[in-house]
Amino acid sequence: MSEFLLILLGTALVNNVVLVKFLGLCPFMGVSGKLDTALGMGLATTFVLTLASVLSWLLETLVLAPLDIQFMRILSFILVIAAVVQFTEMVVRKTSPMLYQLLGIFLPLITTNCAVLGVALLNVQEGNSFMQSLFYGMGSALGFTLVMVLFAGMRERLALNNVPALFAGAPIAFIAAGLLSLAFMGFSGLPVK
Amino acid sequence: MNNAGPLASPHTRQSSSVSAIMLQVWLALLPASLFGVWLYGWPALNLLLITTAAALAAEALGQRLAGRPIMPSLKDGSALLTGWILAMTLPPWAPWWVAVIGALFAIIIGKQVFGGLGQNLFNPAMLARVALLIAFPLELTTWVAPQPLFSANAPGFIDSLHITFVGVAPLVGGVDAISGATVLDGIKTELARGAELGVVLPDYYRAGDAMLGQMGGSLGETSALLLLLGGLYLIWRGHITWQIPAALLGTVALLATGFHLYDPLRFAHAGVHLLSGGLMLAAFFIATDPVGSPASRRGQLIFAAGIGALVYIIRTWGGFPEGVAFAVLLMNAATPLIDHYVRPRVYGRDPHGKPLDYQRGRFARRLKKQQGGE
Amino acid sequence: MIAIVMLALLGFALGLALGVASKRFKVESDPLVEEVSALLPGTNCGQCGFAGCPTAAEKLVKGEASVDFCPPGGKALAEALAEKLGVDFDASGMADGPPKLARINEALCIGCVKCFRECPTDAIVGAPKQIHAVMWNACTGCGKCVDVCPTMCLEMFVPETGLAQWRWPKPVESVAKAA
Amino acid sequence: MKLFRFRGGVHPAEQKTTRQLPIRPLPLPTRLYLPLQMHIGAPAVPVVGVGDQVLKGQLLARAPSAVSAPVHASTSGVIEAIDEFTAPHPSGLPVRTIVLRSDGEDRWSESVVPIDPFRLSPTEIAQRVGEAGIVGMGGAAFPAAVKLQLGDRNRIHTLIINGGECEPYLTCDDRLMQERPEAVIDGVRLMLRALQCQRALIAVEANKPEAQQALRRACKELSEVQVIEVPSRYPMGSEKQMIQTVTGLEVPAGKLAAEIGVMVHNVATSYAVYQALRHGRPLISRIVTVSGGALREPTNLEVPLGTLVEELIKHCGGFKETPARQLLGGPMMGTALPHQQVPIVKGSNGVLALSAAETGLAPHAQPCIRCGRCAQACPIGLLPMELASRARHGKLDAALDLGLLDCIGCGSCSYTCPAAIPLTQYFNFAKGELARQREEQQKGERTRALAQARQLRLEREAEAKRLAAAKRKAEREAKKRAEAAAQQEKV
Repeated sequence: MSEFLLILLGTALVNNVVLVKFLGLCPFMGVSGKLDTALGMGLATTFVLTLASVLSWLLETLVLAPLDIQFMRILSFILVIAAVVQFTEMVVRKTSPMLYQLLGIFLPLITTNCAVLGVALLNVQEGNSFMQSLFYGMGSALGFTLVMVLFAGMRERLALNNVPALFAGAPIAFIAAGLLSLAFMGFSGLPVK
Repeated sequence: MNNAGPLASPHTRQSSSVSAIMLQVWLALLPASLFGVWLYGWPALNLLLITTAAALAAEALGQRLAGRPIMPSLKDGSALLTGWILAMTLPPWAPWWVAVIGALFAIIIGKQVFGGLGQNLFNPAMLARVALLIAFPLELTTWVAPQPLFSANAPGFIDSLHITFVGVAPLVGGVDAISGATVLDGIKTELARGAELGVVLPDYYRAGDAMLGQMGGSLGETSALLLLLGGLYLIWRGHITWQIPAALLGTVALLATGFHLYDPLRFAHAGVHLLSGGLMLAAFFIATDPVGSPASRRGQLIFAAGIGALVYIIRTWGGFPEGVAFAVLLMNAATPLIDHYVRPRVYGRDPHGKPLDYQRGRFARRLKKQQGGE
Repeated sequence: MIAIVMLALLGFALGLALGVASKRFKVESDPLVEEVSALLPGTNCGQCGFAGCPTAAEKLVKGEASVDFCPPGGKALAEALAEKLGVDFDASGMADGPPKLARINEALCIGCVKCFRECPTDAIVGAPKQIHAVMWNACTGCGKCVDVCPTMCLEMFVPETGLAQWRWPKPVESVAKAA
Repeated sequence: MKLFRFRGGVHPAEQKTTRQLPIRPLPLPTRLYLPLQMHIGAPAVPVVGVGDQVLKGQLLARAPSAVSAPVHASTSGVIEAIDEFTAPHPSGLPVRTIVLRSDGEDRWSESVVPIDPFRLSPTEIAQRVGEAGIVGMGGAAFPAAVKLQLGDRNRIHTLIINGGECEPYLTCDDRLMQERPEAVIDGVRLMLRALQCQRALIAVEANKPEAQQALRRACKELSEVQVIEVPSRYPMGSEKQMIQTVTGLEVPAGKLAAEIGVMVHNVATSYAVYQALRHGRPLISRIVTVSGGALREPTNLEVPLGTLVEELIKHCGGFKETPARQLLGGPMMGTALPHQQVPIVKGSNGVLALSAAETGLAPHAQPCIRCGRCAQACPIGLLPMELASRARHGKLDAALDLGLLDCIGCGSCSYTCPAAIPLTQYFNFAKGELARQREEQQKGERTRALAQARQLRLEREAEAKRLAAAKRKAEREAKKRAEAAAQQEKV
C-alpha cells in the first residue's frame, strides 16, 4: 500500500507532469484563467489520464506485446486516448453544459495533451504493473489538477494586479509558472518513485 | 484633498502608514541582524549593506522602467526590508555578486514585474534565496564558524573587503579554518553516512548555543532568542498576527516530536528543528509577510501549518537540508486558493454564506431565550 | 498484416463503444442558446443585422457574432455575454455613453404615425393627425423613430442626473506623483 | 445583563468636547429651507403654494405613500418659493425644497392633543407618529411609523433604544438623555405600546455615565424599561451591531430586524415620539452638535429644521482656521458638504468643521500591502481589501460573492487602512454600479415585455386583418355565387 502512496505522491509532487516534466503546458496556460474552469479541466484530465493509462497498459500487455507489434504503440495509444476523450466530452456535455462551454476547444484537445500520451508511454518504459500504472496515471493527473488549481488561483489574483503593460497577460503568467516550478524544486530528492 | 469629486466618509483616519509598519518590522529585525554582524564579523556587515543597497537600486530601476514614481516607493521601506531579510538568509561571508544578483532577482522578478508593492504572489526574498541556492549551490552552502568581531581569528575590516569582493580562499589559514557546517547540514550528512543520530547530534547541536545563535548558519537566522523577541514585539504592536508563528512552529514541533518518539535514532527532536536553520526568522518575519499570506485568521492557520509541514518534510526526507524557503514559496502559491475557500463568517450569514436560519442552532437557542424575556 | 488487422479491430471496438455512448449521453438542444437569448433585449430591433434576437443568440453561441454586437445592450450586455459565453472580452474600449431617450419636438410633429409604427416597444403614443408623445419609461433609446420621422422632429437626448440617479464615482487613483 | 461582543470595530478618538455643554436654542433664522425629501422613501408632495401664510407646525407637504414622511413648517411665516435647492447629500445636487420666510412670531398652529396617549390603540399611535413626520433620527432617516407598524406582523420581544452615539464628536443624544430623560422614557413607553412589546432596553455607551444615571433615575419605577451600559466601540450605534451586542442575535442577511423580534429606535426618535403624542408637535426641530477643531465655540444647539449650516457656524463664532472638511453628521459616516448653504434636515445629528490635523487624511493612497487591518476592523466579517480590488477592476460579481451588499458602510476599514485607500468609496461605487445594472436589467425586462406585447398586438392585428379579408372574400364569393345562381335561373 505504501508503495502506491509513494507513487501517488511522487508523480503528483516530485515529478509533477507540468512543473517538472513540462508536459501538458497547453491546457495549463490555456484554461487556468478561472478557478472553476481549471478545476473542471483538471478533473476531466484526471478522468482521461487515469483511464487512458490503464487502457493503454492493457493494450500493451494483452495485445501489443503478445503479438510483438510494439512499434504500433504510439499509434494505438493515441487511438485509445482519442476514444476516451470523445467519451469524456460526451459525458461533460451531458452533465455540465456550462463547463462544456467554458472548456471549449481545450476539451477535445486533451487528446493532444502530451501529458496523457506521455504518462501512458512512461508506464510502459518503466515497466509498471497494472496497479502501478493505475496509480502512476492517477498521481500524474492529480498533480496536474493540483497545479492547475493553484495556478488558476494565482492568475485570478494576477488579474487584479497592475502588472506593467510589458508583462501584462501571458508574460506574467509564464513568469509566475516559472516561479511556481522553482518552488516545486523543493520537493526534489524526496525518496519516491 | 486633490480630487475634486465627492468626498466619501470616513473623514478621519488612524495615523499609520505603510512605511511606519515597515520601520517597525525592520526595528524588530535589528537585534538579530546586529548579533549576526557581531558573530560573523565585518564581511557580514558588507553583505547586509550591499544586499540592501542593491535592493533599493533595483526598486528604483523597476519603478522607473514601469513608469511609476520612484521616491514614494523607496520611502515606503519595503525594498529595504526585502533586501535586509534576503541578506539575513544568506551565508554571512557570501561574495558581493551573490548579494547583488539575489537582490535584483528579488525586487525585479519577485516584485516589480508583478506590479510592485503588494502585488507579488511570492515572497521576493525567499524567491531570491531559492533561485540563488539552485544557481550557485556552492556559494550558498559555504558556512563559516562564528568568529565574533574583534576576536582573535576574526578578519579585520580590510580582510573583510577582500572576502566580500575577491573571495575567501587566499586568506591566511585557508578555507578549512573558517568553514563550519550548520546543524541541519551536519545531521543530513551524518544520516546519509549511516550514523546514528543520538551519537552525532551533540557534535552539531547544543541547545544553549542554538538558542543564542552561537553556531554556523545564515547571517541573521541563528539567534532564535533575538528573533523570538523581535517577533513577540511585532505581535504586541499588532503588526503581525500570532496565528502564523504559532501554527508554523507548532506544526513543526508536533511533527518532530511525533517522529522522534517513533524513532529517536533517525529523527531529530523538536528542539533541533525549532532552533536551527531559518525557522524562527520565517515564522515571525517571512511567513507573516501579509502580501503572500491569507487574509483570514483561519486561512493563516492553514497557511502556516502548511509551511510547517512542508519544512519538516523537506528537511527530513528531501534533497535539501533546509526547506523553509521552498515551503514558504509553495504556500505562497496556495494563498489565493486558501483565500478563495476560507473566509470569515459574515454577519447574518452561516459559514456557507447563506442567510442565517433561526430554526436551529445556537442562534435559535438565543432567540428562544430572548423571546422568553430572560 | 497483424498490425493492420489489430488496428482495424481496435478502431471498430472503440467506435462501437463511442456509438453506444453517444446514444446514452445524447444532448437534445443547446440550453445555452436559450440562456443567451434571455439576456438579449428581445426587441428584435434588427440593429445588429440579424433577423431578431433569437437568431442573434444562436449566432452568438456558434461564435459567429461578437459579444459586442448589440447596440442597445451596450457595454453592460457585452460584459454579461462575455461572462456567460466564457470569452475574453475587453469592454473598456466600448463607449459607454449615457442612456438616451427620444424626444418629440411638438412644434414639428405632423402626426404621421410613422415613428409610432416603427417603435419596437410601443413607447410612442398618439393617433393619426395628432401630436405624438414618447413614454420615457418604455423608451429603449434605440433611435429607430429618429430615422423614419419625415419632419425630423424626433431627437435623442441624455436625461439629466437627479439625486435618485446619482451614483458614487470610482475613487480617483491618486497614486503620488514623483516627489 | 449578559452582553455579547460584535467582531471587529475601531476606537477612534472620542473628541466629545461638548458633552458637558447644555443644549441651547438657536435664534430663529429668517429663512428656512425644507427639502421635500428628508427621509428614505418617496418625496413629500407640497400642499401649500407660494405666497401662503403658514403657522408653526402646519403641514406643508404630505406623504404620498406608506414609506414617506410629511414635512411641517418649522416656524410661522410665508412660503417664499418651492424650488430646487442644494440637498444635504455628498453629490451636492439640488432637490425640491420649500423656502419658508419667518415672520418672527413663531406662532403655533392649533393641534389636537389626546388627553392620555396610552388610551390610543397601537395603530393610532403609529399613525400619529407618521403624521408628525418622525423618521429615524440617528442618521438613517427611515420613517419611524413604518417600523412601528411592523409590530402587527412580527411579535417584537425587545425594543432597543439606541443611545450608543458611537461617532466621535457627537454629543446631541448624550445631552438629550442627560437633560430630558423623562421625555425620552415616556417616548419609549409609547413605542412599547405601539409595538405591543413588553421590554425596552436603553443601550448607552460606557463613555456616557451621566446619561445612564439620568435615565436610570427616570425609569426606576418602570419594570419594562431597563438601561444597560454597552462598551464604547465604533460602530456600536449601528443597528446590526447594537442588536448583536444586546441580544447576541444577528439579523439574517437581507432580512429586517423585526423578523427576529427586535426593533431598534434612536433616543432622539423616542423624544420626537414623546413630543408628537404628548404635545401634538410634529418633528420641526432637532438637537445638533456643532463641533470640530476648526470651530471657535463648539456647542449643542436645538435647531429648527431647514436652518442653513451657515447659521449654526455663525452662531458658534465661526472658524478658528480653515476647516479641512465640513460635515453633516459624524466623521465616520457623515456627509461632506460642498458649502455651508445646506439645510439641517431630520437626520442631521451634527455639524462638524474638522481641521486638517483631525482628519489625518493622506493626500495619496499607497498600494495595498494586504496587512489585513481592514479585515480585522470590519464588524461584518468581510475582507475589505479583496472587495476593493474587485470593485476597482469592475468585477462586480466577484465583489457580490465576497459580500458587497452585507457591507454597512461604517468606514472602519478606511479608518484603519495604513495605505489610506478609500475603501468605503470603492464600496459605494460598486454598490451604485450594481444598482445601475439592476435598473438596466429591469428596464431590459420591461422592454422585452413591451416588445412581446407589441409582437402579440401585431399578430392579432394581422390575424384580424386576415379574418376580415377572408370574410370579405367569402362574402364576395357568396354574392358571386348568388348572382351566378340568379343568372342561371334567369337563363
